[in-house]
Amino acid sequence: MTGIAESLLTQYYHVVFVLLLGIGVYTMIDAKNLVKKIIGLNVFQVSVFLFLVSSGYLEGAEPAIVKDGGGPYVNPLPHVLILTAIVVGVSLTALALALVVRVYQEYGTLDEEHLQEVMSDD
Amino acid sequence: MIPRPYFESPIVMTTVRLVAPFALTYGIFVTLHGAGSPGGGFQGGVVITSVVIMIAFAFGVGPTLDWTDERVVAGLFGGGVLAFGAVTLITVPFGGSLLRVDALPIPTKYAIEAVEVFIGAIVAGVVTSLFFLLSEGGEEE
Amino acid sequence: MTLALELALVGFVLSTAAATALLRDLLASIVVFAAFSLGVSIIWVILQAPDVALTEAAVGAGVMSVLLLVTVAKTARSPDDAPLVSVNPKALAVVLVLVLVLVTTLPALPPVGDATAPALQETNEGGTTPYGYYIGNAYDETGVENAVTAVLVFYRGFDTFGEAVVVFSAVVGALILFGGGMRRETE
Amino acid sequence: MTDALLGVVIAVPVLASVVPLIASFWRDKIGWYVALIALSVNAFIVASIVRGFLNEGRLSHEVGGVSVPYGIELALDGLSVPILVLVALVSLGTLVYTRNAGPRSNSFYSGYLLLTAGLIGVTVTGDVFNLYVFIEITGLTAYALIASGDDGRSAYAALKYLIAGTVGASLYLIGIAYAFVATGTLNMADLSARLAEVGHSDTLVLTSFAFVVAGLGVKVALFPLHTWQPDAYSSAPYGVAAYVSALVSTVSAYALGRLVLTVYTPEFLVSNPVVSSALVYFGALSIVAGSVLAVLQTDVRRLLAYSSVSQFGLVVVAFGIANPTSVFGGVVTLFGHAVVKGSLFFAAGIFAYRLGVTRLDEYEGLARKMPYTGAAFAVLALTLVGVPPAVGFVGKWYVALGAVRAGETSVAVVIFASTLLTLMYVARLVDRMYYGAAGTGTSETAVADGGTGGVCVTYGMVALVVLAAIAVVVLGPVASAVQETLALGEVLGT
Repeated sequence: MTGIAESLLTQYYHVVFVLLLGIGVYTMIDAKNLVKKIIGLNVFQVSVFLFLVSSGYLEGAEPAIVKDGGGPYVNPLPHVLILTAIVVGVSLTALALALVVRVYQEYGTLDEEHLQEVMSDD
Repeated sequence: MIPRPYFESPIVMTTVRLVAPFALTYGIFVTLHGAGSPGGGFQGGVVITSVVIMIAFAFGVGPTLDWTDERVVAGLFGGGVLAFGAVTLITVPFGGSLLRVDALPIPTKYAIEAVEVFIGAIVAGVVTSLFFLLSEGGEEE
Repeated sequence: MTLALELALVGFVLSTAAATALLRDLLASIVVFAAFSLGVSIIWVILQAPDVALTEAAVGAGVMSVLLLVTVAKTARSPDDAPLVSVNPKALAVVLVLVLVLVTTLPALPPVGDATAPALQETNEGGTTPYGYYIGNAYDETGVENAVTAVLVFYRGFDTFGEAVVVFSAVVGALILFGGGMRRETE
Repeated sequence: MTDALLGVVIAVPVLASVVPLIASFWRDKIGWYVALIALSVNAFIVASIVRGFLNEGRLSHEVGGVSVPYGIELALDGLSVPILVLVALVSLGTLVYTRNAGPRSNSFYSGYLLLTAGLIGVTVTGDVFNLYVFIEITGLTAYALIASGDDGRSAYAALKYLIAGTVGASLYLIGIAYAFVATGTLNMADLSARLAEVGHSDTLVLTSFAFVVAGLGVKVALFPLHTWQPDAYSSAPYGVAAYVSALVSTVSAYALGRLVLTVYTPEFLVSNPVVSSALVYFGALSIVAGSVLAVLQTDVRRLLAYSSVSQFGLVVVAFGIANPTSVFGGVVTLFGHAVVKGSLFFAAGIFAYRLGVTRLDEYEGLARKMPYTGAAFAVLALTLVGVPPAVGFVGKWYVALGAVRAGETSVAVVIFASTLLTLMYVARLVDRMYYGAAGTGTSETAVADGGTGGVCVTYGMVALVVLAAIAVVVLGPVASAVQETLALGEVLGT
C-alpha cells in the first residue's frame, strides 16, 4: 500500500490518466444522450494521450527542436504518436456526429432509451 | 426542425472581414513552418478552415455554402491524397523504398515541407466539407 | 513551473471532465468540453509537447467544438429540468473496479520525468534506441530542426500517410451517409 | 523490389479511392468500375508478392529506407500470407455481388477501397502503432459502410459499433503505451526482444498484454465483448454484411494472433501459465456462448453473426495454445470462416432479394424454390459445422490436434461439444429448407426490412455462391497441403 501511496505523489500525471479514463468510461456508460456518449469517448481518449505523452517527458528537458549543443530533449516519439491519434480521434468523432444526425433525422430523438422504444415499435 | 440559429450582426460581419485575411495567412504560415518550429500541415489546415467557419458564423451557413465551390474543396483533399500517395509511390523507382523522400532529387527538407502542404490541403478540405455536411447534410430529403 | 500551478491546472482539467459527465444540458456540456480541451493543451505545454498542444487547441478545442455545436443545432438539446444528472451507481461501480485495477499497476510505472525510464534511454541492449536515434540524427539526415516534424513526415511517414487516409475516410463516410457525391443535387 | 510491393498494395486502393469522389462531379455510378480495376491490379500485385514469399521466405520492407526499429517495417510471413490472399480474393468476389445488389454510389466504392486498404495495412504492418492506425482506418470505413443501408436502424447500429470499436482500439493503444513505457520501442520484432529482456512476468508487460487482448477482443467480437456485432451485421446491406463479416473481424483476429504469437511470443505464454490458460478459456467461452446464442436466434443474419462469435473463439483458442499445429488450425479456420460466412451472407441476401425471406421459419421449403442457391447454402452451413472434407473440418482438426499435443484435452472436448451445438442450428436450418412445407411465397416483411426492393438477382450472384460452396470443399485437402509452405514453426520461433 505504501508503494501505491508513494506513486500517487510522484506520478500525479498517471493518476490523472486513471481518473480521466474513469470519467470517460463513466460518461459512456451513464449518458443516455448519444452526443454525450461521444463526448465521454473523447475524454476517454484524451486520458490515453496523457499517459503516452507523460511517458516521453524528461524533467528539465526542452522540446526536441534539435540544435547544436542543445539538450537534453524530451522524447519526440510519443508526441508524434499522439498527433496522429488526435487526428484519428477527431475523424472518428466527425463520423460519429454524422451518424447522430442521421439517427435524429430518422427517429427524432437522441435519447438511447427512447430510441430503443421507437425501434422495437417498427 | 428547429430554426437555424443565425442572427445578422454587422459587428460580427465586420470583425470577420477584418480578421479573415490574417487568419488565412497565419494558417499558411503554420503549415509551412513545421520544420523549424512547432506546427505543420494538420494544425495549419485547421486554422485555414477556421476562416471558412468564421465566415459561415457571420454570414450564415447557406450563403457561405453557395459562395464556396465544392470542386475547390474536393480538389483540395482529393488532390492532397493523390499527391501524398504519389510521393509515397514515386520514391520506389528512385530509392527502392516507399516514401523515401531523401532519395528524391530535391533537398529532403523541401520534400518534407511539400508533404506538410499536402497534409494541410487534405485537412483544410476535409474539415470544411465535414462542417458543411454536418450543418446541411440530408436536409433536402 | 511551480507545483501549485500544475496542481491547479490538473484540478481544472479533472473538474471540467467531471462536469461534462454531470451537466444535463448538452450545450453546457460542449462548452465545458472546450474548456477541458484548452486545459489539456496547457498540460501538453507543461509536458514540453508544443506540437501536441497546438494540435489539441486547434483540433480538440476548435474543430471538435464546432462540429459538436453544429450537430446540436441540427438536432436537439436535452430538456433541462435539472441542471445536473444524478449519479448512476452501476456505472460508478464498473468505473471504480477499472480504476482500482489500473491503480495497482501505477507502482510499476517509472515516475513521470524520471531520467532512468526505459523510454528515455538513448541506448539499450539492442543498440541505439529510437529516442537516441531521433535526437542524434534527425537534423543531419533531414535538415529539419523540429524532431517531431522529422519523425512525423520522414521516419514514421507511413503513419502520417495512414493518418491522412483516416481524415479522408471521415469525409468519405459522411458522404456515404448523406448520399450522393460532392456535387449537391439541389441546384 | 518485391518487398516494396507490400506498400504499393496499400497505396493503390487509396489512390483509386479518390477517383470516384472527384469523378462524381461529372458521372455517377463509375465507382464500381474504378474499384474493379484497382482491386484487379491489387490481385496481380498480391500474386507477385506471394511468388516472392515462396521464393525468398519472409519479406520485409523498411518504409522510407529507415532502418528497423527507427522507421516502420512492412513484413509478410507464413502467418500473414493466407490473410493477404484472402483479402485480395474476397474484395474482388464481393464486387461481383454488389454490382447489382448495391449500394452503388460513387462514395460507397471510395469507402470500399479505403476499407480494403485498411485491411491490407493491418495484415502487412510490422509496427504496433502503425497497426493502430490501420485498425482505425478499417474501423472508420466499416462503420460508414454499415450505415450505408437506407434505414436509420443501420445508422444506429453503426454508431454503437463505432463507440465499441473506438473503445477497443483505445484499449489496444493503452496496451501499446504500457509496452512503450517498458521498452521505448514500437517495431514488433524489436519490441518482442525488449519485452523478453524486461521479463515476461513484469507488471508492465502483463498489463500491456491484458489491454491488447481486451482491445482486440472487442474488435474481433469475442464473448462478452461482442454486443455490437449482431446488430451491425443484421442491419447492413447484404453485400456489406458479407464483406465486413468475412474480413473485418478476421484481420482483427489475425492482429491478435500476430501480437500474441510474435510480439509477446509463445515463451511469454509458457512462463505465465495463468495468462495462457485465461486466454484459452476466454476463447473457449466464446465458442460455447456463441453457439448457444446462435441456437436461440430466429433471424438468419443474427444466427450467422453469433456463429461468428463462436468461430473466432476457436481461433483464439488456437492462438492461445500457440504451437505450430494449433496455429495452423487457427489460420485455416480464419480463412475458411471468412469464405463461408461471406458466402452465407451472399446467399441470405439472394433469398431476401428474390423471395423476401429473412427469418428462420420463412426458410421452409426454400431449397425447392431456389435449388442452386439452396444447395450452396446447405453445403456452406455444413462446412461451418466441420463436416469433412471441407475447410471447416480441417481447421477444427488441427486446432484439436494441437490442443491434444499441448496436453489440453479439455479444449478438444469443448471443440467437440460446440460442433454438436453448431450442428443443432445448422441442421434446423437445412432441415427446414429441404423438408419443410413450401412457404406462402413472398412475405410482407420484404420491403419493410430495407434494401430488398428493386434488386434483381443475377446469375453472377448465384454463380458466386455456388462457386464458393465448391471452393470450401476443395479448400479442405488443399489447406493440409500448404502447411509446410507457411513455415509457422519459424514464425513462432520454435
